[in-house]
Amino acid sequence: MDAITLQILNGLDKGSAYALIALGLTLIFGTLGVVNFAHGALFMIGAFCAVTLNRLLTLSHQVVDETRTDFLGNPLKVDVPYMHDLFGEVTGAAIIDWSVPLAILFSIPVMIAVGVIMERGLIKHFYRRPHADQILVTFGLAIVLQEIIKQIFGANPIPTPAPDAFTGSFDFGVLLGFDPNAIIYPYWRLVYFAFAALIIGGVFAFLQFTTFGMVVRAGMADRETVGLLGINIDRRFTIMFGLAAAVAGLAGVMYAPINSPNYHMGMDFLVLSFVVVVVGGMGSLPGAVAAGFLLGILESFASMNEIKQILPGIDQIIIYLVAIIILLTRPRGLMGRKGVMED
Amino acid sequence: MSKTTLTRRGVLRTGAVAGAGVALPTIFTASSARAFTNAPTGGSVTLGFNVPQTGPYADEGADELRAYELAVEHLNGGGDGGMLNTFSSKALDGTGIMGKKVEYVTGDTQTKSDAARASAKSMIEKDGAIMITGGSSSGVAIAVQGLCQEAGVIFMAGLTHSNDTTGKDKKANGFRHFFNAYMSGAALAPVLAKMYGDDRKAYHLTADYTWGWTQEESIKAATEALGWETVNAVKTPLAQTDFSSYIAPVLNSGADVLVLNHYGGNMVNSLTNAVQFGLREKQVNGKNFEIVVPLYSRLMARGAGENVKGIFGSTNWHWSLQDAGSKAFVQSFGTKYGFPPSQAAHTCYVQTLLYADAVQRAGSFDPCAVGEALAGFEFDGLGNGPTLYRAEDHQCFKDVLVVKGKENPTSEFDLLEVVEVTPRAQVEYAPDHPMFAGGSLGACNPGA
Amino acid sequence: MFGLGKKDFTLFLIVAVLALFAPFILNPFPTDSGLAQFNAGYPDLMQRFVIFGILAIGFNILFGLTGYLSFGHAAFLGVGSYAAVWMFKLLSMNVIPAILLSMIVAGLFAVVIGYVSLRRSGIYFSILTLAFAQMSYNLAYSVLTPITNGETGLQITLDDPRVLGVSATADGGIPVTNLFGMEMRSFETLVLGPWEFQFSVGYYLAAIIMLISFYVAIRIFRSPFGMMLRAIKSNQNRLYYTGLNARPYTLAAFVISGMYAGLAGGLLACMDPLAGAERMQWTASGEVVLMTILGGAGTLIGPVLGAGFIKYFENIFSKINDQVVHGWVSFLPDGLEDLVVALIHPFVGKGWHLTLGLLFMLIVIFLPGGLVEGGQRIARRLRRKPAKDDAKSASTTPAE
Amino acid sequence: MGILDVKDVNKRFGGLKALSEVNLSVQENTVHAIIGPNGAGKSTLLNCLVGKLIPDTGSVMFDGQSVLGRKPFEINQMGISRVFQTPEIFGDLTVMENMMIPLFAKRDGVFRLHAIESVENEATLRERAEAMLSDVNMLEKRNMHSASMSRGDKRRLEMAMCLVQEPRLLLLDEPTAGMARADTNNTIDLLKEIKEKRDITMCIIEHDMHVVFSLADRITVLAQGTPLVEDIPANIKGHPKVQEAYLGEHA
Repeated sequence: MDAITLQILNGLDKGSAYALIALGLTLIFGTLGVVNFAHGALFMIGAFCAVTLNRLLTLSHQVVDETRTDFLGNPLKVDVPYMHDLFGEVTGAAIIDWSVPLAILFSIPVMIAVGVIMERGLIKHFYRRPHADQILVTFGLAIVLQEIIKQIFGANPIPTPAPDAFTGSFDFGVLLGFDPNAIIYPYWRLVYFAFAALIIGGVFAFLQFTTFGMVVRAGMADRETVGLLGINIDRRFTIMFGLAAAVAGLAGVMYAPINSPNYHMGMDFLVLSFVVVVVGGMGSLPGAVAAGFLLGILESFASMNEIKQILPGIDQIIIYLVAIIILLTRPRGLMGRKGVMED
Repeated sequence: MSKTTLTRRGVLRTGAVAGAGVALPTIFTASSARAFTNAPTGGSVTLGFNVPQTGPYADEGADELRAYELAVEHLNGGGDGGMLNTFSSKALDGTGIMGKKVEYVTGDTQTKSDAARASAKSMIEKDGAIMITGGSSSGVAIAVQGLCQEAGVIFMAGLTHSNDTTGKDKKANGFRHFFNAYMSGAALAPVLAKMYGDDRKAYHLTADYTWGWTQEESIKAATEALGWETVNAVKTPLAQTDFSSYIAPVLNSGADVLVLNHYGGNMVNSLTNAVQFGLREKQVNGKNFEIVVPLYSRLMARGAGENVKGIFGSTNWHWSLQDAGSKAFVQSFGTKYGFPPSQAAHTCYVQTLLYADAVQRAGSFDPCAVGEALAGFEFDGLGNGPTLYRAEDHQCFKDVLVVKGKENPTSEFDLLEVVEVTPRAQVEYAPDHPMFAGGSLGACNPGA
Repeated sequence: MFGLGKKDFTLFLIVAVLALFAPFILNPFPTDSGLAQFNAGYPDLMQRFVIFGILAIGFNILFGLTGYLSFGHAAFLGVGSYAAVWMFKLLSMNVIPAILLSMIVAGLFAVVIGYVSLRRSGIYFSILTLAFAQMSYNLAYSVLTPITNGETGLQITLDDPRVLGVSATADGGIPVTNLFGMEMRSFETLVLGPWEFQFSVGYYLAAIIMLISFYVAIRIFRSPFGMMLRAIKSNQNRLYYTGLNARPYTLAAFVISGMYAGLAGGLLACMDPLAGAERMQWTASGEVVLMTILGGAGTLIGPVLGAGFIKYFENIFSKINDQVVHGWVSFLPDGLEDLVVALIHPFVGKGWHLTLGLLFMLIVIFLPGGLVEGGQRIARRLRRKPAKDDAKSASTTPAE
Repeated sequence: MGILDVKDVNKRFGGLKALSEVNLSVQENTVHAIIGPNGAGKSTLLNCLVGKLIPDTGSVMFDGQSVLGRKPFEINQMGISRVFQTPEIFGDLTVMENMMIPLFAKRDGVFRLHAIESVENEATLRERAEAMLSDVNMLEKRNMHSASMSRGDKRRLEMAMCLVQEPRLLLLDEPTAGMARADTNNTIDLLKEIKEKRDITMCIIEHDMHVVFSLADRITVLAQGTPLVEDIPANIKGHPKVQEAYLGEHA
């Protein structure tokens, strides 16, 4: 029982990452009708926002320490971050320690700007082009973005730890009445889950309760009619693209402490998030979220030993297997609408 | 088109000429066939450096390439000569190889067997490379080794740790300087037993592909021989990025040691996840819970950041070694590039020197002659102490380093400290050891 | 001629001439010149051009005609390769049985995957094919290792049975793939002044098979069957009410296209007897899609051009390192030389992905309809004719 | 017994009764119109005839065989062709290609793998297609890209595609819906011409009474999913129930 609870927790956590990426992907698809293969790259750029801020905060000057030597036998040069000079060693270290949460603030404007530039500069010209062209151009863009990151930051993963206050784990099982040590869960993953829930809730509330959101939803349902009403839907769609980019970016920022960011993490998530979106139903926001959590949880269950012993290799294929079963039983995914991307 | 000369560089056997006669016009007359593929003609000789330049191992590949460039510089008499000065064999004199200037071509393996072979083929067919070297994974090494055997050139493996490279997939034209999973186990197990006791219960997480399996098998055998019990061994998909669902159940399994048979990005993520789940702060069976990473790479350890502190593993070489060879290499590499070399860089540099030396001693670029010169070659001064290139399987036998993550690193390169240098005798095994059985070197292939 | 219309015959003839003289055409630069780096006329790359050409031609029969975008086509390439290597291991090193088996196995695989996936259309179909291919890849890399040899890829070894051949050659080596004694890897070099041209048996076998595949593809495009496939893309509803069942047509197209992929996979194994699991990964499937769109989906020659384009960058640009760049610009003063090298550096060698990505974007932005469209534009400009709209609308546009 | 017999057909969508107790018989070589106000169930009835919908109860017999449970393409192969409300043609194909497809369907059945033969060599079929095109005055447009034609031409093309199959029953779903008066008249003329030139049975679903009175031999008036009257046009015009049904709609 505790093993199952543990895997549900893991699943919710994986699911939140899938859901956040899929949410933006389906939002862009639903509003703009664009199949965005560069969405994974936005997630990756988000994670590198955290890395960048960390790098900025740790900008250092070098102080020579005569007592120690470096690998060539010369006196060791020790890096001293300017933050320590500015705010003193304790406060400076604390600011650096909190670089990931601070990166949330840093990433929002950056990601919105990236999103808006992408939309205005490139995607806009592809609204009326075939999906095949959209795939080609966004795939090309994804490669370019990740190669730029690779040229700047290298190919290796870059450790980006969470603040000390959130490292480590706590005994979640005791809260639920299990034995001590039965369910140990890292703080940061709980933070991630809560954060994801907050963002998802925020996006839904925004679309549900603001006029802006209502127009966008109407546009998702029937773009031409809304256009006929004389509302400048294009400008709103640009903003939506920025928003979707910000959601993907925030998902990336917060993901950085879970897995050290590397330049190809976007591609790793891209295929999965497409599967999530399609399983949820193209263009359906609740579908994307539901499918994200569903696949996350099923993936976690499939990695349990007890299950792998019966079905070797099931964890390798579970997501795809579930996708096939769902698409064969429900033609348009969990909550897809008729006629979307079926021609 | 005033003058038409005709040479043969191709790999064309008489049988093929007869068979292909229909397809080939008569201007192709058989001239004096040379004895081997891509025999160097002019004043230079071309080596092929096949390293990952894209994909997750690109940084490791870049470091390998730096080492190759350095080796070429030294062979051609440039720089400070590096390990040429400490190498026990004095055949090389800084005038290239057999008086021919060393040139090189590079290619991208993409860490994919297919792409690596395409890239190697292009270097052999287009650029006339006489030797191929490099690589950052065992799958690629074995695939390229197979290709070189067929094409009739020498393959000097780069970073490849699987037992199979010099085990069931060994080839007469292929040579490995790097250590292997068996050696990791043999070196690591006694240290682990000493540090953590001999009644530990281990839980393995293993990357689900051939290298992972051979390492799991090796470590299991070595630790069980010293009294450890293996509670469970779970395979994880290669493409996995979040290992939480594999790590979470470890605490309740009764195990008190977690062995991560992962490399590269897998290792960074699984180790990071394991530390996040607080495994190292727990007590199980009245002992501190411990994590072991049998194959360490400094480049990868960087990706895991703080999490590597105090974690044991093994490595082929480390820049902090204080023997003359290592110091010379670190000196020239560090001076040229500004940071210390990785173990991948070291093995690639050494392989290049060993190849050049073998050619010089054999007095020929003929792969069979070079192979003979390498087989059974005893040498020293290249950073690992006295070393033997065993004739039976073309595996180098040398000391193995047991390392652990450093608690107080002085720089971003200073992540590991050497705990023990396991002597060569302790990691040796018979060529027909069951973990290496099933293949044969076959005959050397000069290509024509 | 040969059952082709005049235009098609001309196209076929051009392709045939290009294929047969490729060793000359692809090696325009003298061997010792700095530009020799850009020569592509060596056997391995030429083989890859035509083999991936076959793959893209086959893919285009499905995607270009019916509009069904398969994102799992690499799986058929992979099983084709595995089938061929197994044939080399078990039967003999002759390529004929290997090629035949690779087509049959890929065809059967396509029947199963197609039967299930074609129950859905649009992106749902794409994701179904992607899911099947990824499952094949993941399993081939791990639990199916006994069949696929996982990470390393399936290789031939000295102790394979090879019932109709020999396990090892007389001198202890592994036998070589051949066509009744003609070894695939053997080649002849012709030296003309500073130029060197290589003629490879393997390349010519692959090129001839590519020409046959191309010919068959033209016939399919011009056949009633091909017309039905275009009708499916255009209006499936009308097709149903015209008394035609789209499903067997799409399934047939899927299987034919799968067999093309299997053939390509089999040929890859014939040229180099190793079948790696990465051949089945989604990125490999994506590459086929990119080749087709890049060249021009729905056009006859486009996919072949697209395949050549991508493979050229993969194999040529990835090999340009700083040393080579320095060689090109060594005539410049030192400071300027370093600057130029620094500017070129990000786009070559390990940066070849960046160049490829940029080119994808540029082509799709400025040449909608791919390279073929670009060629047509240039041709029109040369003829100084104003671009006509009907010419554009008459050509088959890519699927939505 | 007509060529098409609809007996006691009922169809519900959830709580909504779309068709109730529909009985209808279309006689061979007549033009039978089904008219009714919006929401009368005309389209539902048509969809039951062509296999898109299956009635909850009742039977639909075509030439003595039930069409129920058959797919649209099987029903077409039985001899029923359909013209859609908005012309459904193969927009990416040329006019001639549009014509060839129904001919292939007629000759080769629902599927045939004729992958190596050339369309160019099908001389007989081409002649028939050209003859049909000249019948509808479109021969000169045969190489045109069909998507770029006017709506009227598309309508003609669609009819030609149906007629070239020589169907035993041609179903027309509001063939003039959304058309300007001139186009409507052209279509009426076209249909009249077809009716005169060929022995053909037509069943027209129409909202516009003007269209049907000039064409139909018999008219069924449908209201709220059930047939009100069936008679010759002359008797329909002044029928009180019809007035009521239509006025009711306008009120």
